[in-house]
Amino acid sequence: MKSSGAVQIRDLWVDLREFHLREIDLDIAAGEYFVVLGPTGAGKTGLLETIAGLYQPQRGRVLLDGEEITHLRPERRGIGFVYQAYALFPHLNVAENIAFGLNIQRPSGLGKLIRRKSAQENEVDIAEQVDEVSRMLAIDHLLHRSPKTLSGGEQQRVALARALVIKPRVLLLDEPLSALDPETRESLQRELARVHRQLGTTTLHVTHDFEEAVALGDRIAVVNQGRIVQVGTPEDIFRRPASEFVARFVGVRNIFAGAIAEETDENGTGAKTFIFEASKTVEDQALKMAVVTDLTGAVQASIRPEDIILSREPIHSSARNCFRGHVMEIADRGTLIYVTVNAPPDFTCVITRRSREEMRLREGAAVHLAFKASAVHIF
Amino acid sequence: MKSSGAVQIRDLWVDLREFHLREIDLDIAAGEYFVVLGPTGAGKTGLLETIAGLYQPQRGRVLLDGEEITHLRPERRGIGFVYQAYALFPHLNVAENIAFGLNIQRPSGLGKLIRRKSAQENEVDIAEQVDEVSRMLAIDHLLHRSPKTLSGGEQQRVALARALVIKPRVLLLDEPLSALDPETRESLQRELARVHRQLGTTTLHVTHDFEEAVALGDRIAVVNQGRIVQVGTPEDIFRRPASEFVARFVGVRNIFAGAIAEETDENGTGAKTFIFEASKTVEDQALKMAVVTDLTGAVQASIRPEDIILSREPIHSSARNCFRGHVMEIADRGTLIYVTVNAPPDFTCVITRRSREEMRLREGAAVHLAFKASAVHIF
Amino acid sequence: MRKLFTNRMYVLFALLGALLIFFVAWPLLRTVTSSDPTIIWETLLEAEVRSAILLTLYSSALATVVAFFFGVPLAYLLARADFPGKRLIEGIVDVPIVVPHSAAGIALLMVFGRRSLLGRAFGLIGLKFVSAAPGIVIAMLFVSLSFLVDSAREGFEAVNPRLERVARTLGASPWQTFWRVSFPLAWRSILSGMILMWARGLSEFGAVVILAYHPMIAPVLLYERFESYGLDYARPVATLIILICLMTFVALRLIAQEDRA
Amino acid sequence: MRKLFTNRMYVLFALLGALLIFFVAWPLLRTVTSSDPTIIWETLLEAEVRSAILLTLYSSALATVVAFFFGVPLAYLLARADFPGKRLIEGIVDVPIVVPHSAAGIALLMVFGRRSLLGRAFGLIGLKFVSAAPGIVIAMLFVSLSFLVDSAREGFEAVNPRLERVARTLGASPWQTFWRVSFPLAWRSILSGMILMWARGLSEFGAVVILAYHPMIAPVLLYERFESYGLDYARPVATLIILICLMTFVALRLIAQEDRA
Repeated sequence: MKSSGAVQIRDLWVDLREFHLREIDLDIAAGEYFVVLGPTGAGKTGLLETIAGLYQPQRGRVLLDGEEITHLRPERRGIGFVYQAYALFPHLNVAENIAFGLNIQRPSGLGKLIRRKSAQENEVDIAEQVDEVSRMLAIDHLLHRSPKTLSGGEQQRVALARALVIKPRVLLLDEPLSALDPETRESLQRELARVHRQLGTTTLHVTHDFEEAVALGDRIAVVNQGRIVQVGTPEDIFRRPASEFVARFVGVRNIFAGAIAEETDENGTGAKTFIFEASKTVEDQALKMAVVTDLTGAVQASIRPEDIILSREPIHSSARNCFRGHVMEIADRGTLIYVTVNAPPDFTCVITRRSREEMRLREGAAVHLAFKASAVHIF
Repeated sequence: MKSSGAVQIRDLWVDLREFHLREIDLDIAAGEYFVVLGPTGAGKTGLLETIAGLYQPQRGRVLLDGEEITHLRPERRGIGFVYQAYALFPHLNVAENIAFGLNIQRPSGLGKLIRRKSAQENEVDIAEQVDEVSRMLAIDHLLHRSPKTLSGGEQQRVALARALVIKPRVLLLDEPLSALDPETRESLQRELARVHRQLGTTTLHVTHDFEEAVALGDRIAVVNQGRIVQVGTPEDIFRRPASEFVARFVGVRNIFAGAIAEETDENGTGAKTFIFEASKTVEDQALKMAVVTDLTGAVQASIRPEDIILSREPIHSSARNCFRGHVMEIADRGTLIYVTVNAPPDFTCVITRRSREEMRLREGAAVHLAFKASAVHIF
Repeated sequence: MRKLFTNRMYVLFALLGALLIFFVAWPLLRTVTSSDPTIIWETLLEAEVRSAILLTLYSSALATVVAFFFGVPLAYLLARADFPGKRLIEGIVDVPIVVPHSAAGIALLMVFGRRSLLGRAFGLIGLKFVSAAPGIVIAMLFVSLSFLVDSAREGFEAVNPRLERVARTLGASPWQTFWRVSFPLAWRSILSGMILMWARGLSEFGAVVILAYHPMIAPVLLYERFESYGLDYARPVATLIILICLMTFVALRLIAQEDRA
Repeated sequence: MRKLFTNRMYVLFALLGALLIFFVAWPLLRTVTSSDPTIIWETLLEAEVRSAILLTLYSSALATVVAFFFGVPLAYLLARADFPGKRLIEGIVDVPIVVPHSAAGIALLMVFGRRSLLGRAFGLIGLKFVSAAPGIVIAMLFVSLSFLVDSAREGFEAVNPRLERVARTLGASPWQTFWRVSFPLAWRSILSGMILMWARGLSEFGAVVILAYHPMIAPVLLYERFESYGLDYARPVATLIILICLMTFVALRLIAQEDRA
């Protein structure tokens, strides 16, 4: 049941009332799980629909295994599509929904009458394929139900089965988890990973949820306002966002403007220092931190909240950057607690509920911050 | 501008097509920020609408400052209402929306003609009040805009201003943050807390989001299927859920069935031990853990994931419960990472991305777990 | 969507649909274009034609006003309230659309006729229906009120009930809530229902011809001329009537269009 | 909601609305109940009445079938496609509702009459419209096709376009997508549009009376009897027609109701 194709997109431009895509270039390897991440309204659904052939691009080409399919009709592409809101056929039961693509490919009408026997064999064959895919997705007990009697998670499994049963070369998932409640989302997310491991179908998954992208994607492309702004592994995107937009979108809270200065320490080895722009007014006391970077000049620096160690006592550790400050705000998020510390620049750190209790942290308390030079991302 | 009333609800029953409320008893103090937490469809909106007088209960009473208002018409109650989807009047601009309640109370028609001068004064007065509340909510630059041109967060601020300007004795908020994107949600959540601090209006806030409830509520009532299942401070609910439903709803992952046994240690002091039900089959090796409780017999135990310390090395600490196990699954959620460890019972722990890297945690790795006896909640 | 178009099914559908459009548009265009403008002008100057047209416009407007007072409250109830027999009431509102208008005329004649109870009661205050303007109004009201009630009901249904509930919590009585929230928000639908009803009233023939042949409204005049003098004499009147109807119809469309925007 | 009811505004609205309902229901009830069942039975046995009723049912059914073939494709295009002039086409579809039916009859006579181009062309293949059954079908088609097209268009609009797109990605051609997805899902709306159109065709009088007075359809027969013999002779025919229309109407409602459930 292995079947997967490589997708290449070359300089794609699409203009439609609801969205615009600009200069899209993507290379998705056969068998890859590729996630397109971006805010709502960034044109992500439109990108998938263009790849499926439901929209024609103004410019550019779409290639599947090196073969141009830009102007091929959607029904000839062999691309599976799953929409956010399931889009099951309400007049068909679950089994008929799943078998839809197989029934279409079967000779119908006159052809059916002439080759009556082969048509019967065909039907048995279809039933077997429906059975197989529905067992894989654990929906074989629902086959005779009507879609509208199913829960959201079950409906999405049926939609997935319907797309998979035609053995698509590429599977397009348009925010497949967004309409589900958190618990179902988590279980279906695991299912998606398992199905991809099992079948190895090239998958293009679109989402606005960063955690989902990190959990599933081999690689991630971040899109904003119809353009791709960064492509990389989850680690790349998370650690080394290419722009402030990406940094904010993936949840980096500490973003500072400043400049890089080179210093030579007592041992004679050169080290780079980041000078906070905000501190420039206090000339003699320019606030700075040690960083690791190749960049120079005016840059931006970011530190992930969980990379900052927070303590009531001064910290003596290998961490190169230590600051002292006061707790400005404590934001309780249940399991996690976000603490804003004014050093003077405001750093946001994240601690667990337990740590908070152990430290007896209150607003106004004096605290120490520490983080490694390598934890600072310069861009 | 202080005005707040105490709300008492006595044995309230409401039966409607969409929801049912059963035996609701609540005491909300004047000036309290009270959160009603429960899953979608638990009848939370219906509870608010009943308090506002939009539905009549089948049974029971609603009291405001000790005075019965069960059968008072909604327009006489002085209760402000904010719906999840804003419900702004689309035919009025922002200023007119906010002034709606004030204009209603103004003499109209004939009364207006007779007392022309006082009506003019009245209008100036209304404009001042609208100004004041819109400055407080930072929407004074939007007063001449039409609601449909505003963002979700701005619309919700207008809805809040409209409810506050009539100086309600009680403010009812029906999932006021659920329709917003995460960033706006956070900022409006802070705003709600600030406004409550500033005005001290008794607030009844309904939500399905536990983090929101913890961040805002002085006290929380958890409802399920139309009944109140627990009332308490956020800490109570979080640490000492009264039932498995509450525990699961507030995100406790480690819930175990078992029984309490009393043991006497070498010093002669009695200690309570929890014996896991799952381990009963392995007679000689009954898995147990130290707990602090007054209960005996068959109970359930829960441990919050963040209360478990995870380590590659054996842990020597004051924590009374230590287990050894293997990593079964690592679920990456961006900032947080959930690790399932089989000890044999499956414990779920939460660690930060940084800890994971430092520990070089992989599936299958041997790890040690430790947690305090007091971290185990028995119910 | 535009590109989905370039398939053969759409071309076939467009051909079939075009035939139907042509079938509607051609007779109307043909009638309007084949009449000499000077003859139409002369026709318009005839006292009989003018008074028939004015009577038609006026009677239909009166029927619409009556329907507004009774129909808008009914529409609001149908949109908001839940009561036993609601389905039946909804059915009764729509019945006039399917009852043949000549049969409707007979039914009205039985109730409002000279010898009927109501006819005699109204006769005492000097109001007679048969062969009189009030009869025309009654007939128009009967056959066209469904349009106003249905349109107003859709308008009220489109108003989020939560807006009304919020208004109540802000201190508005049910009456204030209706006038300050529900009615203004449903107003466009009500207005377009009124125009549609008025246009439908203008075009009524079957019920009026039975209840009040005289005084003559325009459609009856047209029929009279056709019967007495033939097609060529009826044509200018037909052209005039079609033009008036098309104009009101365009106005209706423009209002509905603004509504969407 | 139920309790919101107990306010004075709702009581006032209910009173006003009840008057309107009464105005519609009473004449119909009165007509139906005041006729002696034996007379109605005798009327039904008259060959002239029977053939008029059958001709009415049959002609309207034929008009509906014609409108199905041309109108459903048109409705699909209006629901799915975006093209210049779409507003105009939508307007033309609805024009017959507002054109007075006697004027519509004149317009059709001008295009399909004996001396007209089309009339002569069809005459060559032995099809004549004036004073003939085809004329009745044409007249009914003209005045009632709007109902079918509008209802079918609403049906297609309610079908999520994503269902069609998914079908395409599953290998269905546009044609297969239409027959396996769009049409079955819109079928109830189409069916209820067909029944409404048929009922509306049954009730047509004005256009038919001009285009084809003979052979007589039921509403024309009713008018003829009223003109020639007076109310008492027309009443049994009116009762029969009203009963038939009410029955089809109830069927229509039941289908629409199932649709909602």
